[in-house]
Amino acid sequence: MNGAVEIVSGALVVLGSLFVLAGGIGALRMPDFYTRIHGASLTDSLGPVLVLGGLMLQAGLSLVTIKLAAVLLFLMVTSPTASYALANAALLAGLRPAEMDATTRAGVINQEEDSA
Amino acid sequence: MRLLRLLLVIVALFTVWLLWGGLYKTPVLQLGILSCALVAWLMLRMAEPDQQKYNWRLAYRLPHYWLWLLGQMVVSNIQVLRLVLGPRSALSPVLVEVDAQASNKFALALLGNSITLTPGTLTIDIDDNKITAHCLTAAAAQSLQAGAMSRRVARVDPD
Amino acid sequence: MLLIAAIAILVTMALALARALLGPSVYDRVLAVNMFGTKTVLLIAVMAFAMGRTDFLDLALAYALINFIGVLAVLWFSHQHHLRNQSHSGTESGDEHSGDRQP
Amino acid sequence: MTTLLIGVFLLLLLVITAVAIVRSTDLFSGVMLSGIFSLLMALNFFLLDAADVALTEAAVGAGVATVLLLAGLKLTPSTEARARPVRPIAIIVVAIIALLMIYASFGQPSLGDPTAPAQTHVAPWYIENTPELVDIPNIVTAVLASYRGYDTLGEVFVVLTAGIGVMFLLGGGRGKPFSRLHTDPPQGLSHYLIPKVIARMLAPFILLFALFIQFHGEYSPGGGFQAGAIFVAGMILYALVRGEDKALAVIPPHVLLWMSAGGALLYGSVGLLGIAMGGQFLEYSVLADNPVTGQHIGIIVIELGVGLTVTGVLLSIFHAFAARD
Repeated sequence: MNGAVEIVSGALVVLGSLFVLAGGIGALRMPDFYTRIHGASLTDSLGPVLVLGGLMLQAGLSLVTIKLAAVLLFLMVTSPTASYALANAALLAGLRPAEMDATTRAGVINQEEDSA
Repeated sequence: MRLLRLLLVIVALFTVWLLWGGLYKTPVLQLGILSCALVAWLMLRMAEPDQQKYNWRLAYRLPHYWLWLLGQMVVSNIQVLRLVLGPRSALSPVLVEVDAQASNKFALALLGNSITLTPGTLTIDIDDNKITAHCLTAAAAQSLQAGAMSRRVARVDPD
Repeated sequence: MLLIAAIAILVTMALALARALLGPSVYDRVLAVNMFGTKTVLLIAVMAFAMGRTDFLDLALAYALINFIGVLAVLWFSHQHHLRNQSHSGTESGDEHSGDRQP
Repeated sequence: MTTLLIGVFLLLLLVITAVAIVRSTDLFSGVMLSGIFSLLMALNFFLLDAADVALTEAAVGAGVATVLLLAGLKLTPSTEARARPVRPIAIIVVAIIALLMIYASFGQPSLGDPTAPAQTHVAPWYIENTPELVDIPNIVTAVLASYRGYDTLGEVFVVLTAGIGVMFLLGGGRGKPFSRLHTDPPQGLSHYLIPKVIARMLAPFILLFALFIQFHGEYSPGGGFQAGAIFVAGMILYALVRGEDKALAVIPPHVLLWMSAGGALLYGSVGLLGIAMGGQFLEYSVLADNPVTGQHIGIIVIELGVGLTVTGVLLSIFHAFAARD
C-alpha cells in the first residue's frame, strides 16, 4: 500500500463521514417532516459512496472490496426505497407537506383515493 | 429456452456466492450450487405472469448511467449541504409532477429512486408514468422538470 | 482517519436518536430508525477496518440487505390501517394515526 | 481503548433509548425505538468481537422483529393501557433486589478479566482443542453445535414450542393453520411500484445470503439461527409486497409446519444416530470413520435442522399474525 492511496482513501472516508454528519444535522434542523427526509438523505447518498469508496481504495483489489461494493450497491438500492416508503406512508396517514401547491394537492389526493 | 434461462440464473447466483465467499472447499461449493438452485427454484415460484423480462443490455448501460448519477449526486449534495447549514428562509418546498419518458416498471423505479438519491428532490408518489416529487427549493424543482434525468433513464431502459 | 469518521458517525447516531425522541410525528421516529440503520452499516464497515476484522463485513451486508424491510412494514401497516378506516367508517382518510400526535 | 470508549458511548445511547421506550405510551413509537435499541445492541456485540451474536441480533432485529411487532400492533389499540398506580411495597421490593444484584455484580470478575474462571478453564480448553477435535475455524460454532449440542437442541425445542403456542393462540384450527377472515381487498403493497420492483430484485439476494450464512457457519460468523431469520426476512419482504396469499403459495402452510417440526426432528435423529453407531447421544465423532469428518457432518446437519426450524416457526408466526384482522 503506497502513501498516496492511503491519504486519498482517508480523505474520502473523512469527507463522507462529514456528509453523514451533515445529514444528521439536517434531520434535526429542518422545519417539517418532508424537508427532514431531504436532510437525512444527505446521509443516504454521497456519504456512503465516499466512506465505502474510501475503504475500497484501502482494501485494494480483493474480495473485501467486492463485499464493500455489494454493501454499497444494496444500500443505494434500498435507502431510496425506504425513503419513498416512508414518505408515502406519511402521506397515506394524512400528513401533508407544508406550502403545497393547490393544483397538485388535488391531484395527489385523487390519486390516493383511486389506488386505495 | 426456459431451462437455459434457469441455468443462467443459477450461474449468476453462484458467481455472487463465489465473490462473497473467498472460501473454496468442495463441500461448501457443492452446498453452494444446491443453494443457488433452491433460490432459482423459489424465484421461479415467485415469478408473476406479467413481469418484465430482464434486459441483458442493462449490464453495460447501467454503470454508465450510474457515473452520470454520481455527478448529479455530488452537485445536489453540495446544494443541500448549504441549505442544511444555512438559514431556513432559503427553503421553498414545493410538489411537482414529472413525466417519465419510459413507462416500463424498471425504468419508473430507477427514475423514482434516482430522484430520491439526489438530495433536494424526493419521490413521494408514482401514478402511471407521472412521478410526484417533493422538492426542497423551486430551483431543484425546475431542474428536475427540465427532464434530463428522465431522458437518461429512458435511454437506459427504453420501452 | 478512520477514527475521525467513526466519531462523526457516532455523533450522527446521537443526532438521529435526538430526532427519534423529539418526534413530533411517529414518522419522524421511523425516519430516525432508518437513518440509524444506514449509520450502523457505515460504522460496522469503518470499525471492521479499524479493528482489522474485515471478515466481519458480513454483518454490514446483512444490514444493507434487510434493514429497509422494517420501513416497508411501516408502509404496509399504514396501508392496512388506511384500508380498514375506509371500509369501517367511510371517512375520507385515516387521520386517526396522523402525524402530529404527541407521545 | 478507543473501542472501549465507543462502546461506552453506544451503551449511553442504549440507556437513553431504553428509558424512552419505557416512558412512551404510544406503541408505534415504542416499536420504532426498539428498532434503534436492537441496532445499538448489535453494534455493541460487534465491538466486543461477538460477530455471531451481532449477526443474530441484526437478522432478528432488522428483518423480523419490527415486522412482527407491527403485525401484532395491527390487532391492538395503538396506545398503551393506562398503568395502575404502583404500590410503594412493589417499589421497595424492586429497589432492594436491584441493589442486591448490583452488589452481587461486584463479586463477578470484570469484563475480559484474564483470571476469571471462564477464561482459565473452559475457554482455553475450547481454543486449544477445537483445531484437533472439530477442526473448524469458527470456535463459536464448534461450541454451539458440538460441545454444547444439548443446549442448542433445547433452544431449538424452545423455538418450536413458541411456534406451536402462537399457532394455538392465533391459528385457525385443524388443517387451517392460518385463519384468513377475508382476502378482499387485496393485501400487500402490490400497487406500490418502487417497493415491488426493488423487492423482486433483492429477494433472491436475501435468500441467497441466508443460505450463504447457513453453510459458512463453520468458517465465518453465522449458522442456522441467523440464516433462518434472514431467510424469513426475505420471504416477509415478498409477503409484504405481493400479499401474504402469494407468499403462502410459494411456501405452503403444510410445508412450513413440516419444516418447523422436521428441523427439530432432524437434530434429534442425528443424536440418536450417534447412539446407533455406538457412541453417545449427539456424539458426532462416530458418524464417519474419521472422527473429525464425523464432527463436520454432524455440525452441518444439525445446523440445517436449526435453520429449518427457525425458518418454519418464524414464518408461521408472521403469517399467523398477518392473517388476523
